[in-house]
Amino acid sequence: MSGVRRQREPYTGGAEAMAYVRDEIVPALVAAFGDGVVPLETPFEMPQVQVAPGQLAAVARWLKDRGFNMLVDVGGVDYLPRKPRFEVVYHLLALPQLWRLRLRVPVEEDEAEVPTVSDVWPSAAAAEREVWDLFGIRFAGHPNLTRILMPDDWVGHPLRKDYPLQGPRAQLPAHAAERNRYHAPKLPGDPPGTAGLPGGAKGGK
Amino acid sequence: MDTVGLVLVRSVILAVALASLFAGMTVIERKVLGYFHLRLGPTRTGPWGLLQPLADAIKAIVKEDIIPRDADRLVFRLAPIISVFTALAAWSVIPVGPPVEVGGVTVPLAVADPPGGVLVAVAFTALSVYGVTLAGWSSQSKYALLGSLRASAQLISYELALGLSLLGVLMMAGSLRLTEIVAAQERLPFILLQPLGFVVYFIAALAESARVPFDLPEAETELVSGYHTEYSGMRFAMFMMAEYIHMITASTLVTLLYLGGWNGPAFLPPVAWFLVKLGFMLFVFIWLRATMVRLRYDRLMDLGWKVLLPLAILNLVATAVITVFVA
Amino acid sequence: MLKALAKGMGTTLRMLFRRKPTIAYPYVKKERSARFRGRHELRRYENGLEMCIGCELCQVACPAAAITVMPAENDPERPNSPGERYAWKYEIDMLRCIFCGLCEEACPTEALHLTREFELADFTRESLIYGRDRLVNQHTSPFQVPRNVYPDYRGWRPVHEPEEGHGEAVEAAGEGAAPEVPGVDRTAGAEEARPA
Amino acid sequence: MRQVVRSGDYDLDLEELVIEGEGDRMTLSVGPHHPSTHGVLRMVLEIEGERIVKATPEVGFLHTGIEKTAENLTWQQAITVIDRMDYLAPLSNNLGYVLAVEKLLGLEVPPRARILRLLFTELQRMASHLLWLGTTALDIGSQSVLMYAFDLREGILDLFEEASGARMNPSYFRVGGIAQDIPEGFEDMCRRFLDRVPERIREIRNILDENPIWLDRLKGVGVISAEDAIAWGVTGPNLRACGVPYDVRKAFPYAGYDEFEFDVPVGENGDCYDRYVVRMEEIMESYRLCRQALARLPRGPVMVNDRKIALPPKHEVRQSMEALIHHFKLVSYGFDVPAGEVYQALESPRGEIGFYVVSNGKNKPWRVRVRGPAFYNVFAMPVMMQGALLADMVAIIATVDPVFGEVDR
Amino acid sequence: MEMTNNQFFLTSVEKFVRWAQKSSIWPLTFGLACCAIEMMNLVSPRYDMAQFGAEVFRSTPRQADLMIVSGRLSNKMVPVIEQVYRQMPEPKWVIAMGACASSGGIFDNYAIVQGVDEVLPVDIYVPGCPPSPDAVLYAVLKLREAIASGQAHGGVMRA
Repeated sequence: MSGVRRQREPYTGGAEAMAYVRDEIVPALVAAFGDGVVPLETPFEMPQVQVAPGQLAAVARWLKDRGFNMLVDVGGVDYLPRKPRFEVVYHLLALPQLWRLRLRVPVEEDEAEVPTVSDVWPSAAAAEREVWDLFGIRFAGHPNLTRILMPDDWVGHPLRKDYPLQGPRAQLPAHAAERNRYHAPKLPGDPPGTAGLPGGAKGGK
Repeated sequence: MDTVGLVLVRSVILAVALASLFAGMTVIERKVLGYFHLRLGPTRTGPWGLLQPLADAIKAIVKEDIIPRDADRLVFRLAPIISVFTALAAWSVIPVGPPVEVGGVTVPLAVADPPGGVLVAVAFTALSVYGVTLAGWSSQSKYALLGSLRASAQLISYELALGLSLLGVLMMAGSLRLTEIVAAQERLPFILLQPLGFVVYFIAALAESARVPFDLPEAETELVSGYHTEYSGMRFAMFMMAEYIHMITASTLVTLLYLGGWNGPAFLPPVAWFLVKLGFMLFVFIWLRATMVRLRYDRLMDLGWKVLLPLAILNLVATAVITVFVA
Repeated sequence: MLKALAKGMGTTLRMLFRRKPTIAYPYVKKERSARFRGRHELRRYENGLEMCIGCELCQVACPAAAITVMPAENDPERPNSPGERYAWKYEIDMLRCIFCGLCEEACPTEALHLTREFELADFTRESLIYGRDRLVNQHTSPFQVPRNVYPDYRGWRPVHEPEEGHGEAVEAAGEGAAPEVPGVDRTAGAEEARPA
Repeated sequence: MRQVVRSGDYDLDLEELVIEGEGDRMTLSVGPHHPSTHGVLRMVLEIEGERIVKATPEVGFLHTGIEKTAENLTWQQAITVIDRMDYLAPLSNNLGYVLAVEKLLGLEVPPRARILRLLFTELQRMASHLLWLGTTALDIGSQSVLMYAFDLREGILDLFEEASGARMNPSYFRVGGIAQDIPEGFEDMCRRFLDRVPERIREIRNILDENPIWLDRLKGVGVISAEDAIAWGVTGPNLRACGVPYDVRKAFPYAGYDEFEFDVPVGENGDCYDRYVVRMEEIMESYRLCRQALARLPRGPVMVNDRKIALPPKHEVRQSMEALIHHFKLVSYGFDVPAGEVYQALESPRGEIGFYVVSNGKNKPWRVRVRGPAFYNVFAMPVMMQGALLADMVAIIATVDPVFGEVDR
Repeated sequence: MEMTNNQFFLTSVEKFVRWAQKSSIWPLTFGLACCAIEMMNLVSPRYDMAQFGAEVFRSTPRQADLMIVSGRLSNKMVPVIEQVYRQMPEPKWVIAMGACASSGGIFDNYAIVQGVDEVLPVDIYVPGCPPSPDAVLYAVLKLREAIASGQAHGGVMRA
């Protein structure tokens, strides 16, 4: 054993830290940015605020300076048919302090664009590419906003709610269904008195 | 008297014996390595899986032979032949036992036993680098190219240490003829007189035959398969054959030069002693493969030039001094 | 450094002589756990009636949509199952199936059961769509449902206490593989299993 | 220098690639089918000789659409796809997802279920780290360690098979508890397995720990500083190897981890060797946790006593009309989950895995966003690869331990 | 696999060659997802495919005989797998291991190819998610028999 190893005291006390964020940091954030930032109710301990897209870059800097040094995640949500349709959700973490904060940035469908935060937290670069790939939300100022998970020549953004689950295959004619017999509807000549639903369809939900 | 006919007969016997030894070696390695790995290795092909190499060989022969579009076709075909030829040729001077009397004729147990036997063997081993280099270069694939570059650099840098550590033995034996070197170890094997030289020689030989932990030229996880990435079927099998014969050659040379060859207590015939020692060396090779991890390329070079070479020179000087003053 | 090397070499050398855990596969097969989720089967009651009543719950529960059930009315003279309906057509696409066991949980009569059979590979996709002919347990099947498949389903009793009361259902399931005895009336257990 | 090299076998480009170099720079595309990329990572490297000048990871070759598929399944069914995301630690995924849904539902699982979940998650962590150890050793050249690690891991898979019926992807945890209680004799089996662990781990460490070549390959290679690691979102053993003692189990305790005693191994240098030692120590911490969990496993139910969530037991379905109706409703429709959104973080073997689950009050999740730790770890790899050698790339990819099912989802 | 109709006259050489081919199936390390882990288990001490001379996992397609497609095949991976398959020399065989490779499995969605046989000729399908290593061994054995009886010709299964 090469004596460099030691069991250091781990960080503990996340719950109190989140209460601190709720009671101290969020009010300070709201005070600093006015109506650009709206605190939302926090049903499950993690504090969350709604940030206007125009303010996001400034809010990100402000939070980074206050100690939120890790951007845990960037994800999109499609709230079709709500308006504004999309939401980009940022989860932040401050490491020694164990603060957590969620930023929710509503995005309109027509101008689906949010400023990038990859210059504040480098980890955002890849995650923002993923949001662009799957939701079609652009990130202004991103150094390399290209598709990341889907092939480069893919059409459409799969995680949008109006994108069919089967993708382009959903429009394919019946020969595909022929091969995947278990997805084919019931055939004529099936016995009378059957009350079953077409195979595979989770009807009635 | 040695006649041309006898030499030819011995050559054929040697070629056949080596080919079967290579085949046997593959299955033995797979089985022994398997046992090291807590598993059994080939068991189903023939009794105890002994026919496995036969199946592998036949399969390789009937396999489609692919030559990449951009490859240099002539060189691409030539490279495995060079490899196998040099590997086999090294054996032309290696004796496996003392000369025997057959029908009144004294027959050496080698194809030839020239006065410069050691040099010939070492030279042919070193020549194998051409096969490897040409294979990587002609494949026109980046992985193969990197693999062959590594191989040639590795072989060249370890050749020096190998040769220098060998000189100690040659000085003590006072001969370049392998039978005489063995004869000089009748009382004490050179491993006891030349421990440092043995260690250097053994590591260098390991590196020369590109075995773990020196298997960089074909480091699977980095270079896919190294220099023979683009080779398939029989040509690939030829590279494997060359590699295994190199391993056998290296073990044989260690046996002959340091372990006393076929010398040993009389309850076993000389050839059996030779085979026992050879088998032990081969086992050590496999054992190392089961234990070691792969060196990094730059460390390999460091080890060759900065550690082994000075040690070999030190060994050489020390041997020279001792030989001069004691004798 | 030499000591470390020797330690490593010694460890591997010891491995050389350790007992090998290898299974000589086609001759010796690994003992599968009682809960192993392998090929499906549709079980029968002791009297030969199928336990499946064609309720299609398995089809709905399957996340991979691998199951197709088409029920039909039972002929009252020669019923196939104790219920009103039976599975006229029952297909499982073994290649779609992910062997998650949700169908087994969904089956209200415990007709569908995942056996311990895992050797299913075949040459065509079509041959791996299992129909009733291969799913309904034939009486020659050696499979016996082990008792601890449902030692306590869903924790309604403290575990590891002697079974009582509702053990009959498990018993009946366990004997589902028993030989078909034609002409025998439905047993009480089968009656009880009718859902409505 | 202008050199024409046919694109390597593993490039996507089928055309000839002309390399124009300043000096001897050439582009080497490693993967997506390459033995050391641990799946389907594609690393586009610019190398000078064997030195890496620039590394660009390219992911997405295993994009499975798990998030979208989960939106089309009921809450309970979605567990099966969540399983198949991080395929080295399906139970960690399971746990994160069910905890998130249980938060939305306001459910409290019975204590036996909670401790069993902890036990299985820790067994899963051991299995995942063992597989990581084996593949890393293989990448660096030791086949034997792969075999020894697999041999030990096999014992964990046996335990999974015994309890859930599947070796991998067991889908064992359910919203509200556990699919089935552990079978009789499982605890003894588990103890027998655990008895073997310290000895086997010690053997493996005998082979590796002081092996000069192993140290040489790992020490000082792939260094990332704590600041960089945090900035790039690195979590898990990779972050702890940099000296940051952040472990979600301690920081934001879930599933009852706060009742258990365990340490968080922390490295110092943030190099490959620290990542190796941290993981090896974590195996032993998981071992401790498993021992404790077994020792204090209470009796009782393993599923909540709520007929709107948990399937009724089979014998009741056969006897009671009410149970049958519940059964049909639960299987065919599932259950509604109150609208809201929740983020559940959890320490998977690779780091903080986060489930951001959005419900619109219906029987299917509206959105399941997964924060894959490996996704962020992969994109921090270029930082570690600055100036490394080609052979170091292998060590770096291996010790970062990406799992592409989780990166690409 | 029993020879149902003995219409083929097998010379002993052919038989010998087929015996060699079936006894020395070298797989390609082509791991995609969950199944890849179980595929690695094939060489692990317990299952030990080496018994059949098939533990020699080659990482270059040039030297492999058998591609075990282990895991889900995404649309983005299709060109890669096609190229790797083309690089394998004849005769070559493909095992579609697991639900995803065989039919898309649970992932009937935009990203996953619904069965690798849309891209490659598949010889044998192994159900399971993932199939346990012995289930794959069963497939390998079945494939061996098909090779020995001359039925398996790289994706075209002849009677």
